Amino acid sequence: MSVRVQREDFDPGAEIARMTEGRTDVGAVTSFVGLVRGAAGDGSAMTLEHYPGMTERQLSAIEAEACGRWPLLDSLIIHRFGRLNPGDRIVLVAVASSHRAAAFAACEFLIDWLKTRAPFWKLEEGPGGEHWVEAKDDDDDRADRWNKSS
Amino acid sequence: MSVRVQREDFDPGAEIARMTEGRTDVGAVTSFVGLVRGAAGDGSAMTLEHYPGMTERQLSAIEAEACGRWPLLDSLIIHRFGRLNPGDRIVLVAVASSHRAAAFAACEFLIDWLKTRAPFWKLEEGPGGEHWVEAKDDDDDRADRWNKSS
Amino acid sequence: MRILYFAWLRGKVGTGEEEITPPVGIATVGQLIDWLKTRSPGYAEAFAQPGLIRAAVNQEYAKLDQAVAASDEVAFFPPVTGG
Amino acid sequence: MRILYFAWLRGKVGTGEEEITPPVGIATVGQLIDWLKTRSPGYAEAFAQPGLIRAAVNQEYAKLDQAVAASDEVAFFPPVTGG
Repeated sequence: MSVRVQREDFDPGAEIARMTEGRTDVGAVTSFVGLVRGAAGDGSAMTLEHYPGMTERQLSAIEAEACGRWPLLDSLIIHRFGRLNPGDRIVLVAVASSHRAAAFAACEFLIDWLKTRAPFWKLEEGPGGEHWVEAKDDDDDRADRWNKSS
Repeated sequence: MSVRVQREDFDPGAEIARMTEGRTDVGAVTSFVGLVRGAAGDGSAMTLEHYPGMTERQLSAIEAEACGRWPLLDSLIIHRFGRLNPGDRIVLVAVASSHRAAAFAACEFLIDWLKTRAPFWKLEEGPGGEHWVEAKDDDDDRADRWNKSS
Repeated sequence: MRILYFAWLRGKVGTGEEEITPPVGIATVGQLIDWLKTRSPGYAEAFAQPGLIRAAVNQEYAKLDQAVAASDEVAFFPPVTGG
Repeated sequence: MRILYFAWLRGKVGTGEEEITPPVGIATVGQLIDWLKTRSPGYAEAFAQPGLIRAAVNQEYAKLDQAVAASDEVAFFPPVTGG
Protein backbone atom coordinates (compact mmCIF):
# COMPACT_ATOMS: atom_id res chain seq x y z
CA MET A 1 0.00 0.00 0.00
CA SER A 2 1.62 3.26 -0.99
CA VAL A 3 0.92 6.78 -2.10
CA ARG A 4 3.09 9.22 -4.04
CA VAL A 5 2.40 12.87 -4.82
CA GLN A 6 4.98 14.21 -7.23
CA ARG A 7 5.73 16.71 -9.96
CA GLU A 8 7.51 14.13 -12.17
CA ASP A 9 5.92 11.74 -14.63
CA PHE A 10 5.60 8.05 -13.74
CA ASP A 11 5.88 4.76 -15.64
CA PRO A 12 2.64 2.76 -15.31
CA GLY A 13 4.23 -0.41 -16.68
CA ALA A 14 7.13 -0.36 -14.23
CA GLU A 15 4.74 0.26 -11.33
CA ILE A 16 2.40 -2.56 -12.36
CA ALA A 17 5.34 -4.94 -12.86
CA ARG A 18 6.69 -4.08 -9.41
CA MET A 19 3.38 -5.11 -7.80
CA THR A 20 3.70 -8.72 -8.93
CA GLU A 21 7.47 -9.15 -8.96
CA GLY A 22 8.60 -12.29 -7.17
CA ARG A 23 5.16 -13.21 -5.87
CA THR A 24 2.72 -15.88 -6.97
CA ASP A 25 -0.36 -15.01 -4.91
CA VAL A 26 -1.53 -12.18 -7.19
CA GLY A 27 -4.16 -13.32 -9.68
CA ALA A 28 -5.30 -9.92 -10.89
CA VAL A 29 -3.84 -6.45 -11.29
CA THR A 30 -6.13 -3.64 -12.36
CA SER A 31 -4.95 -0.16 -13.18
CA PHE A 32 -6.31 3.22 -14.12
CA VAL A 33 -4.29 5.97 -15.79
CA GLY A 34 -5.83 9.44 -16.06
CA LEU A 35 -4.49 11.82 -18.69
CA VAL A 36 -4.91 15.48 -19.68
CA ARG A 37 -7.22 15.76 -22.67
CA GLY A 38 -7.27 18.58 -25.21
CA ALA A 39 -6.12 19.22 -28.74
CA ALA A 40 -2.33 19.52 -28.89
CA GLY A 41 -1.19 23.12 -29.14
CA ASP A 42 -4.63 24.58 -28.40
CA GLY A 43 -3.25 26.03 -25.20
CA SER A 44 -5.32 23.73 -23.03
CA ALA A 45 -2.57 23.05 -20.52
CA MET A 46 -3.45 23.04 -16.84
CA THR A 47 -1.81 23.47 -13.49
CA LEU A 48 -2.65 21.11 -10.66
CA GLU A 49 -2.50 22.71 -7.24
CA HIS A 50 -2.63 20.59 -4.11
CA TYR A 51 -2.45 20.81 -0.33
CA PRO A 52 0.88 19.26 0.64
CA GLY A 53 0.47 17.08 3.70
CA MET A 54 -3.30 16.79 3.54
CA THR A 55 -3.11 15.29 0.05
CA GLU A 56 -0.89 12.39 1.17
CA ARG A 57 -2.98 11.96 4.29
CA GLN A 58 -6.25 11.78 2.36
CA LEU A 59 -4.83 9.43 -0.26
CA SER A 60 -3.56 7.11 2.47
CA ALA A 61 -6.97 7.21 4.16
CA ILE A 62 -8.67 6.36 0.86
CA GLU A 63 -6.28 3.43 0.39
CA ALA A 64 -6.89 2.21 3.94
CA GLU A 65 -10.64 2.35 3.30
CA ALA A 66 -10.23 0.23 0.15
CA CYS A 67 -8.08 -2.29 2.02
CA GLY A 68 -10.82 -2.57 4.62
CA ARG A 69 -13.49 -3.20 2.00
CA TRP A 70 -11.69 -5.69 -0.28
CA PRO A 71 -9.02 -8.37 0.18
CA LEU A 72 -6.17 -6.52 -1.52
CA LEU A 73 -2.58 -7.71 -1.76
CA ASP A 74 -1.18 -4.34 -2.81
CA SER A 75 -2.29 -0.93 -4.00
CA LEU A 76 -0.64 2.19 -5.32
CA ILE A 77 -1.76 5.74 -5.98
CA ILE A 78 0.50 8.20 -7.80
CA HIS A 79 -0.83 11.72 -8.44
CA ARG A 80 1.09 14.51 -10.10
CA PHE A 81 0.92 18.25 -9.44
CA GLY A 82 2.26 21.28 -11.32
CA ARG A 83 1.80 22.25 -14.96
CA LEU A 84 0.62 19.52 -17.32
CA ASN A 85 -0.02 19.48 -21.05
CA PRO A 86 -2.58 17.58 -23.13
CA GLY A 87 -1.51 13.95 -23.34
CA ASP A 88 0.36 14.07 -20.02
CA ARG A 89 -0.40 11.47 -17.37
CA ILE A 90 -2.04 12.86 -14.21
CA VAL A 91 -2.79 9.91 -11.99
CA LEU A 92 -2.20 6.19 -11.63
CA VAL A 93 -4.25 3.85 -9.47
CA ALA A 94 -3.20 0.19 -9.42
CA VAL A 95 -4.52 -2.67 -7.31
CA ALA A 96 -3.35 -6.27 -6.88
CA SER A 97 -5.61 -8.98 -5.53
CA SER A 98 -6.08 -12.73 -5.71
CA HIS A 99 -9.23 -12.30 -7.75
CA ARG A 100 -10.43 -9.88 -10.37
CA ALA A 101 -13.73 -8.80 -8.81
CA ALA A 102 -11.95 -7.22 -5.83
CA ALA A 103 -9.24 -5.73 -8.04
CA PHE A 104 -11.76 -4.01 -10.33
CA ALA A 105 -14.01 -2.78 -7.54
CA ALA A 106 -11.16 -1.40 -5.45
CA CYS A 107 -9.48 0.34 -8.40
CA GLU A 108 -12.68 2.10 -9.42
CA PHE A 109 -13.49 2.95 -5.80
CA LEU A 110 -10.04 4.49 -5.31
CA ILE A 111 -10.27 6.81 -8.31
CA ASP A 112 -13.90 7.72 -7.53
CA TRP A 113 -13.06 8.62 -3.95
CA LEU A 114 -9.83 10.35 -4.90
CA LYS A 115 -11.77 12.58 -7.30
CA THR A 116 -14.07 13.81 -4.54
CA ARG A 117 -11.75 13.76 -1.51
CA ALA A 118 -8.11 14.34 -2.42
CA PRO A 119 -7.30 18.08 -2.22
CA PHE A 120 -6.27 18.85 -5.80
CA TRP A 121 -7.54 21.73 -7.92
CA LYS A 122 -7.18 22.19 -11.64
CA LEU A 123 -6.44 25.61 -13.12
CA GLU A 124 -7.07 25.37 -16.86
CA GLU A 125 -5.51 27.59 -19.47
CA GLY A 126 -7.98 28.32 -22.26
CA PRO A 127 -8.35 30.78 -25.11
CA GLY A 128 -10.14 33.17 -22.73
CA GLY A 129 -7.51 32.94 -19.99
CA GLU A 130 -7.18 30.82 -16.88
CA HIS A 131 -10.08 29.40 -14.95
CA TRP A 132 -10.50 27.00 -12.05
CA VAL A 133 -12.26 23.79 -13.05
CA GLU A 134 -15.55 23.29 -11.22
CA ALA A 135 -16.28 20.05 -9.42
CA LYS A 136 -18.70 17.76 -11.24
CA ASP A 137 -21.92 16.47 -9.70
CA ASP A 138 -21.29 13.35 -11.71
CA ASP A 139 -18.11 12.69 -9.70
CA ASP A 140 -20.04 13.06 -6.46
CA ASP A 141 -22.65 10.63 -7.74
CA ARG A 142 -20.02 8.10 -8.68
CA ALA A 143 -18.35 8.36 -5.29
CA ASP A 144 -21.71 8.08 -3.54
CA ARG A 145 -22.40 4.74 -5.18
CA TRP A 146 -19.83 3.20 -2.84
CA ASN A 147 -21.87 4.23 0.20
CA LYS A 148 -24.84 2.13 -0.84
CA SER A 149 -25.21 -1.61 -0.37
CA SER A 150 -21.81 -3.00 -1.30
CA MET B 1 -8.94 -2.39 -31.51
CA SER B 2 -6.75 -5.47 -31.61
CA VAL B 3 -6.43 -9.01 -30.39
CA ARG B 4 -3.35 -11.18 -29.98
CA VAL B 5 -3.16 -14.86 -29.04
CA GLN B 6 0.42 -15.87 -28.40
CA ARG B 7 2.74 -18.22 -26.56
CA GLU B 8 5.16 -15.41 -25.55
CA ASP B 9 4.90 -13.12 -22.56
CA PHE B 10 3.81 -9.50 -23.06
CA ASP B 11 4.74 -6.13 -21.52
CA PRO B 12 1.65 -4.44 -20.01
CA GLY B 13 3.44 -1.11 -19.61
CA ALA B 14 4.57 -0.96 -23.24
CA GLU B 15 1.07 -1.88 -24.44
CA ILE B 16 -0.61 0.73 -22.25
CA ALA B 17 1.90 3.39 -23.33
CA ARG B 18 1.28 2.57 -26.99
CA MET B 19 -2.45 3.24 -26.56
CA THR B 20 -1.92 6.89 -25.68
CA GLU B 21 1.23 7.69 -27.64
CA GLY B 22 0.94 10.87 -29.67
CA ARG B 23 -2.73 11.44 -28.92
CA THR B 24 -4.45 13.87 -26.61
CA ASP B 25 -8.06 12.67 -26.74
CA VAL B 26 -7.56 9.80 -24.28
CA GLY B 27 -8.57 10.74 -20.74
CA ALA B 28 -8.57 7.29 -19.19
CA VAL B 29 -6.80 3.97 -19.73
CA THR B 30 -7.90 0.99 -17.68
CA SER B 31 -6.15 -2.34 -17.72
CA PHE B 32 -6.47 -5.81 -16.29
CA VAL B 33 -3.63 -8.31 -16.03
CA GLY B 34 -4.47 -11.89 -15.05
CA LEU B 35 -1.71 -14.06 -13.61
CA VAL B 36 -1.18 -17.71 -12.64
CA ARG B 37 -1.51 -18.14 -8.90
CA GLY B 38 0.07 -20.86 -6.77
CA ALA B 39 3.00 -21.31 -4.44
CA ALA B 40 6.28 -21.22 -6.34
CA GLY B 41 7.74 -24.67 -6.83
CA ASP B 42 4.61 -26.47 -5.64
CA GLY B 43 4.18 -27.91 -9.10
CA SER B 44 1.06 -25.89 -9.79
CA ALA B 45 1.95 -25.03 -13.36
CA MET B 46 -0.74 -25.19 -16.01
CA THR B 47 -1.10 -25.55 -19.73
CA LEU B 48 -3.54 -23.37 -21.62
CA GLU B 49 -5.07 -25.04 -24.65
CA HIS B 50 -7.05 -23.04 -27.18
CA TYR B 51 -8.88 -23.37 -30.47
CA PRO B 52 -6.73 -21.53 -33.04
CA GLY B 53 -8.91 -19.49 -35.33
CA MET B 54 -12.03 -19.56 -33.21
CA THR B 55 -10.16 -17.94 -30.31
CA GLU B 56 -9.15 -14.89 -32.36
CA ARG B 57 -12.62 -14.74 -33.90
CA GLN B 58 -14.36 -14.81 -30.51
CA LEU B 59 -12.00 -12.25 -28.98
CA SER B 60 -12.59 -9.91 -31.91
CA ALA B 61 -16.34 -10.38 -31.54
CA ILE B 62 -16.10 -9.58 -27.82
CA GLU B 63 -14.12 -6.43 -28.61
CA ALA B 64 -16.62 -5.38 -31.25
CA GLU B 65 -19.43 -5.85 -28.73
CA ALA B 66 -17.62 -3.61 -26.22
CA CYS B 67 -17.04 -0.94 -28.88
CA GLY B 68 -20.75 -1.00 -29.63
CA ARG B 69 -21.66 -0.54 -25.97
CA TRP B 70 -19.18 2.16 -24.93
CA PRO B 71 -17.44 5.09 -26.66
CA LEU B 72 -13.95 3.56 -26.77
CA LEU B 73 -10.90 5.10 -28.43
CA ASP B 74 -8.86 1.90 -28.37
CA SER B 75 -8.85 -1.57 -26.89
CA LEU B 76 -6.47 -4.49 -26.72
CA ILE B 77 -6.72 -8.12 -25.66
CA ILE B 78 -3.62 -10.30 -25.39
CA HIS B 79 -4.08 -13.91 -24.24
CA ARG B 80 -1.30 -16.47 -23.90
CA PHE B 81 -1.46 -20.22 -24.48
CA GLY B 82 0.97 -23.03 -23.68
CA ARG B 83 2.60 -23.95 -20.37
CA LEU B 84 2.60 -21.29 -17.68
CA ASN B 85 4.04 -21.19 -14.17
CA PRO B 86 2.81 -19.47 -11.00
CA GLY B 87 3.49 -15.76 -11.31
CA ASP B 88 3.31 -15.80 -15.11
CA ARG B 89 1.00 -13.37 -16.88
CA ILE B 90 -1.92 -14.99 -18.74
CA VAL B 91 -4.02 -12.19 -20.13
CA LEU B 92 -4.05 -8.43 -20.66
CA VAL B 93 -7.14 -6.37 -21.33
CA ALA B 94 -6.64 -2.63 -21.84
CA VAL B 95 -9.13 0.04 -22.84
CA ALA B 96 -8.71 3.72 -23.72
CA SER B 97 -11.59 6.18 -23.60
CA SER B 98 -12.23 9.87 -23.10
CA HIS B 99 -13.78 9.20 -19.70
CA ARG B 100 -13.16 6.74 -16.92
CA ALA B 101 -16.66 5.31 -16.52
CA ALA B 102 -16.61 3.82 -20.03
CA ALA B 103 -13.01 2.65 -19.64
CA PHE B 104 -13.76 0.77 -16.42
CA ALA B 105 -17.01 -0.75 -17.61
CA ALA B 106 -15.58 -1.90 -20.94
CA CYS B 107 -12.45 -3.39 -19.38
CA GLU B 108 -14.43 -5.43 -16.86
CA PHE B 109 -16.96 -6.44 -19.52
CA LEU B 110 -14.16 -7.67 -21.81
CA ILE B 111 -12.55 -9.92 -19.20
CA ASP B 112 -15.93 -11.19 -17.97
CA TRP B 113 -17.05 -12.10 -21.48
CA LEU B 114 -13.66 -13.49 -22.43
CA LYS B 115 -13.81 -15.83 -19.42
CA THR B 116 -17.09 -17.35 -20.57
CA ARG B 117 -16.74 -17.18 -24.38
CA ALA B 118 -13.14 -17.38 -25.54
CA PRO B 119 -12.22 -21.03 -26.25
CA PHE B 120 -9.38 -21.61 -23.78
CA TRP B 121 -9.05 -24.53 -21.37
CA LYS B 122 -6.73 -24.85 -18.41
CA LEU B 123 -4.99 -28.13 -17.65
CA GLU B 124 -3.56 -27.83 -14.14
CA GLU B 125 -0.64 -29.84 -12.81
CA GLY B 126 -1.16 -30.70 -9.16
CA PRO B 127 0.26 -33.09 -6.60
CA GLY B 128 -2.26 -35.72 -7.74
CA GLY B 129 -1.54 -35.34 -11.44
CA GLU B 130 -3.11 -33.30 -14.21
CA HIS B 131 -6.73 -32.20 -14.25
CA TRP B 132 -8.86 -29.95 -16.42
CA VAL B 133 -10.11 -26.89 -14.57
CA GLU B 134 -13.89 -26.75 -14.37
CA ALA B 135 -15.79 -23.65 -15.42
CA LYS B 136 -17.09 -21.54 -12.54
CA ASP B 137 -20.74 -20.61 -12.11
CA ASP B 138 -19.44 -17.38 -10.66
CA ASP B 139 -17.88 -16.49 -14.03
CA ASP B 140 -21.19 -17.12 -15.78
CA ASP B 141 -22.94 -14.93 -13.23
CA ARG B 142 -20.46 -12.12 -13.75
CA ALA B 143 -20.82 -12.33 -17.53
CA ASP B 144 -24.61 -12.41 -17.24
CA ARG B 145 -24.66 -9.09 -15.39
CA TRP B 146 -23.89 -7.40 -18.71
CA ASN B 147 -27.09 -8.72 -20.26
CA LYS B 148 -29.26 -6.88 -17.76
CA SER B 149 -30.31 -3.24 -17.79
CA SER B 150 -28.00 -0.90 -19.73
CA MET C 1 -16.97 -33.01 -42.27
CA ARG C 2 -14.08 -31.92 -40.07
CA ILE C 3 -14.59 -32.57 -36.36
CA LEU C 4 -12.41 -31.11 -33.59
CA TYR C 5 -12.30 -32.10 -29.92
CA PHE C 6 -10.70 -30.05 -27.15
CA ALA C 7 -9.63 -30.50 -23.53
CA TRP C 8 -10.95 -33.67 -21.88
CA LEU C 9 -13.20 -34.50 -24.83
CA ARG C 10 -10.09 -35.07 -26.90
CA GLY C 11 -8.83 -37.57 -24.33
CA LYS C 12 -12.08 -39.49 -24.23
CA VAL C 13 -12.60 -39.80 -28.00
CA GLY C 14 -8.90 -40.44 -28.50
CA THR C 15 -8.20 -37.79 -31.14
CA GLY C 16 -8.18 -34.01 -31.49
CA GLU C 17 -9.29 -33.90 -35.09
CA GLU C 18 -10.86 -36.19 -37.65
CA GLU C 19 -12.54 -36.17 -41.03
CA ILE C 20 -15.81 -38.04 -40.99
CA THR C 21 -18.70 -38.72 -43.32
CA PRO C 22 -21.84 -39.04 -41.24
CA PRO C 23 -24.65 -41.22 -42.58
CA VAL C 24 -27.42 -39.63 -44.60
CA GLY C 25 -29.99 -38.01 -42.32
CA ILE C 26 -27.52 -36.35 -39.91
CA ALA C 27 -28.54 -32.74 -40.42
CA THR C 28 -28.04 -30.98 -37.07
CA VAL C 29 -25.45 -30.71 -34.28
CA GLY C 30 -27.74 -32.75 -32.01
CA GLN C 31 -28.12 -35.56 -34.54
CA LEU C 32 -24.35 -35.55 -35.10
CA ILE C 33 -23.75 -35.99 -31.36
CA ASP C 34 -26.26 -38.85 -31.17
CA TRP C 35 -24.50 -40.59 -34.03
CA LEU C 36 -20.98 -39.95 -32.65
CA LYS C 37 -22.02 -41.59 -29.35
CA THR C 38 -22.65 -44.87 -31.20
CA ARG C 39 -19.11 -45.03 -32.59
CA SER C 40 -17.34 -46.37 -29.48
CA PRO C 41 -17.55 -46.45 -25.68
CA GLY C 42 -15.04 -43.56 -25.64
CA TYR C 43 -17.33 -41.39 -27.75
CA ALA C 44 -20.32 -42.44 -25.67
CA GLU C 45 -18.48 -41.39 -22.52
CA ALA C 46 -17.31 -38.09 -24.02
CA PHE C 47 -20.87 -37.04 -24.85
CA ALA C 48 -22.57 -38.69 -21.85
CA GLN C 49 -23.41 -35.41 -20.13
CA PRO C 50 -24.90 -33.00 -22.67
CA GLY C 51 -24.75 -30.14 -20.16
CA LEU C 52 -20.95 -30.31 -20.19
CA ILE C 53 -20.60 -30.05 -23.96
CA ARG C 54 -20.31 -26.89 -26.02
CA ALA C 55 -20.40 -26.99 -29.81
CA ALA C 56 -19.15 -24.66 -32.52
CA VAL C 57 -19.86 -24.79 -36.24
CA ASN C 58 -17.30 -22.98 -38.39
CA GLN C 59 -15.83 -21.39 -35.25
CA GLU C 60 -19.10 -19.87 -34.02
CA TYR C 61 -21.02 -21.20 -31.03
CA ALA C 62 -23.87 -23.46 -32.11
CA LYS C 63 -26.96 -24.97 -30.49
CA LEU C 64 -28.16 -28.55 -30.87
CA ASP C 65 -30.66 -27.65 -33.60
CA GLN C 66 -28.11 -25.87 -35.77
CA ALA C 67 -27.71 -27.37 -39.27
CA VAL C 68 -24.42 -29.04 -40.23
CA ALA C 69 -23.18 -29.84 -43.73
CA ALA C 70 -20.32 -31.89 -45.17
CA SER C 71 -18.11 -28.84 -45.68
CA ASP C 72 -18.43 -27.61 -42.08
CA GLU C 73 -15.85 -27.54 -39.32
CA VAL C 74 -17.60 -28.74 -36.15
CA ALA C 75 -15.94 -28.53 -32.73
CA PHE C 76 -16.88 -29.99 -29.35
CA PHE C 77 -15.40 -28.90 -26.05
CA PRO C 78 -16.20 -28.36 -22.35
CA PRO C 79 -17.17 -24.93 -20.96
CA VAL C 80 -14.22 -22.59 -21.42
CA THR C 81 -11.83 -21.68 -18.59
CA GLY C 82 -9.52 -18.99 -19.99
CA GLY C 83 -8.68 -15.57 -18.64
CA MET D 1 -3.90 29.89 14.23
CA ARG D 2 -2.53 29.02 10.83
CA ILE D 3 -5.01 29.53 7.97
CA LEU D 4 -4.50 28.22 4.43
CA TYR D 5 -6.44 29.15 1.28
CA PHE D 6 -6.38 27.19 -1.97
CA ALA D 7 -7.43 27.67 -5.59
CA TRP D 8 -9.73 30.66 -6.20
CA LEU D 9 -10.14 31.32 -2.47
CA ARG D 10 -6.46 32.27 -2.35
CA GLY D 11 -6.99 34.78 -5.13
CA LYS D 12 -9.97 36.39 -3.43
CA VAL D 13 -8.44 36.71 0.05
CA GLY D 14 -5.10 37.74 -1.46
CA THR D 15 -2.87 35.23 0.32
CA GLY D 16 -2.31 31.50 0.48
CA GLU D 17 -1.33 31.36 4.12
CA GLU D 18 -1.51 33.54 7.20
CA GLU D 19 -1.12 33.42 10.94
CA ILE D 20 -4.07 34.97 12.72
CA THR D 21 -5.33 35.42 16.23
CA PRO D 22 -9.11 35.37 16.15
CA PRO D 23 -10.96 37.30 18.87
CA VAL D 24 -12.09 35.49 21.98
CA GLY D 25 -15.29 33.57 21.35
CA ILE D 26 -14.34 32.12 17.96
CA ALA D 27 -14.61 28.43 18.83
CA THR D 28 -15.79 26.67 15.66
CA VAL D 29 -15.08 26.59 11.93
CA GLY D 30 -18.39 28.36 11.27
CA GLN D 31 -17.62 31.15 13.71
CA LEU D 32 -14.17 31.51 12.18
CA ILE D 33 -15.68 31.93 8.71
CA ASP D 34 -18.17 34.52 9.98
CA TRP D 35 -15.33 36.50 11.52
CA LEU D 36 -13.04 36.18 8.47
CA LYS D 37 -15.83 37.61 6.28
CA THR D 38 -15.68 40.84 8.26
CA ARG D 39 -11.99 41.41 7.59
CA SER D 40 -12.25 42.84 4.05
CA PRO D 41 -14.46 42.80 0.94
CA GLY D 42 -12.10 40.16 -0.53
CA TYR D 43 -12.70 37.83 2.41
CA ALA D 44 -16.43 38.51 2.26
CA GLU D 45 -16.46 37.59 -1.41
CA ALA D 46 -14.35 34.46 -0.87
CA PHE D 47 -16.83 33.12 1.69
CA ALA D 48 -20.00 34.51 0.10
CA GLN D 49 -21.33 31.11 -1.02
CA PRO D 50 -20.99 28.64 1.85
CA GLY D 51 -21.92 25.76 -0.44
CA LEU D 52 -18.73 26.29 -2.43
CA ILE D 53 -16.41 26.16 0.58
CA ARG D 54 -14.77 23.09 2.07
CA ALA D 55 -12.85 23.27 5.33
CA ALA D 56 -10.15 21.14 6.89
CA VAL D 57 -8.78 21.26 10.42
CA ASN D 58 -5.31 19.77 10.83
CA GLN D 59 -5.59 18.27 7.34
CA GLU D 60 -8.85 16.42 8.00
CA TYR D 61 -12.18 17.48 6.51
CA ALA D 62 -14.23 19.48 9.01
CA LYS D 63 -17.83 20.63 9.33
CA LEU D 64 -18.97 24.07 10.41
CA ASP D 65 -19.54 23.02 14.00
CA GLN D 66 -16.08 21.54 14.46
CA ALA D 67 -14.02 23.14 17.22
CA VAL D 68 -10.89 25.14 16.35
CA ALA D 69 -8.05 26.15 18.69
CA ALA D 70 -5.09 28.51 18.46
CA SER D 71 -2.67 25.69 17.62
CA ASP D 72 -4.74 24.37 14.70
CA GLU D 73 -4.02 24.49 10.99
CA VAL D 74 -7.28 25.42 9.29
CA ALA D 75 -7.68 25.31 5.49
CA PHE D 76 -10.41 26.59 3.18
CA PHE D 77 -10.81 25.56 -0.44
CA PRO D 78 -13.39 24.88 -3.15
CA PRO D 79 -14.63 21.34 -3.94
CA VAL D 80 -11.68 19.30 -5.19
CA THR D 81 -11.08 18.55 -8.88
CA GLY D 82 -8.14 16.15 -8.99
CA GLY D 83 -7.82 12.79 -10.69
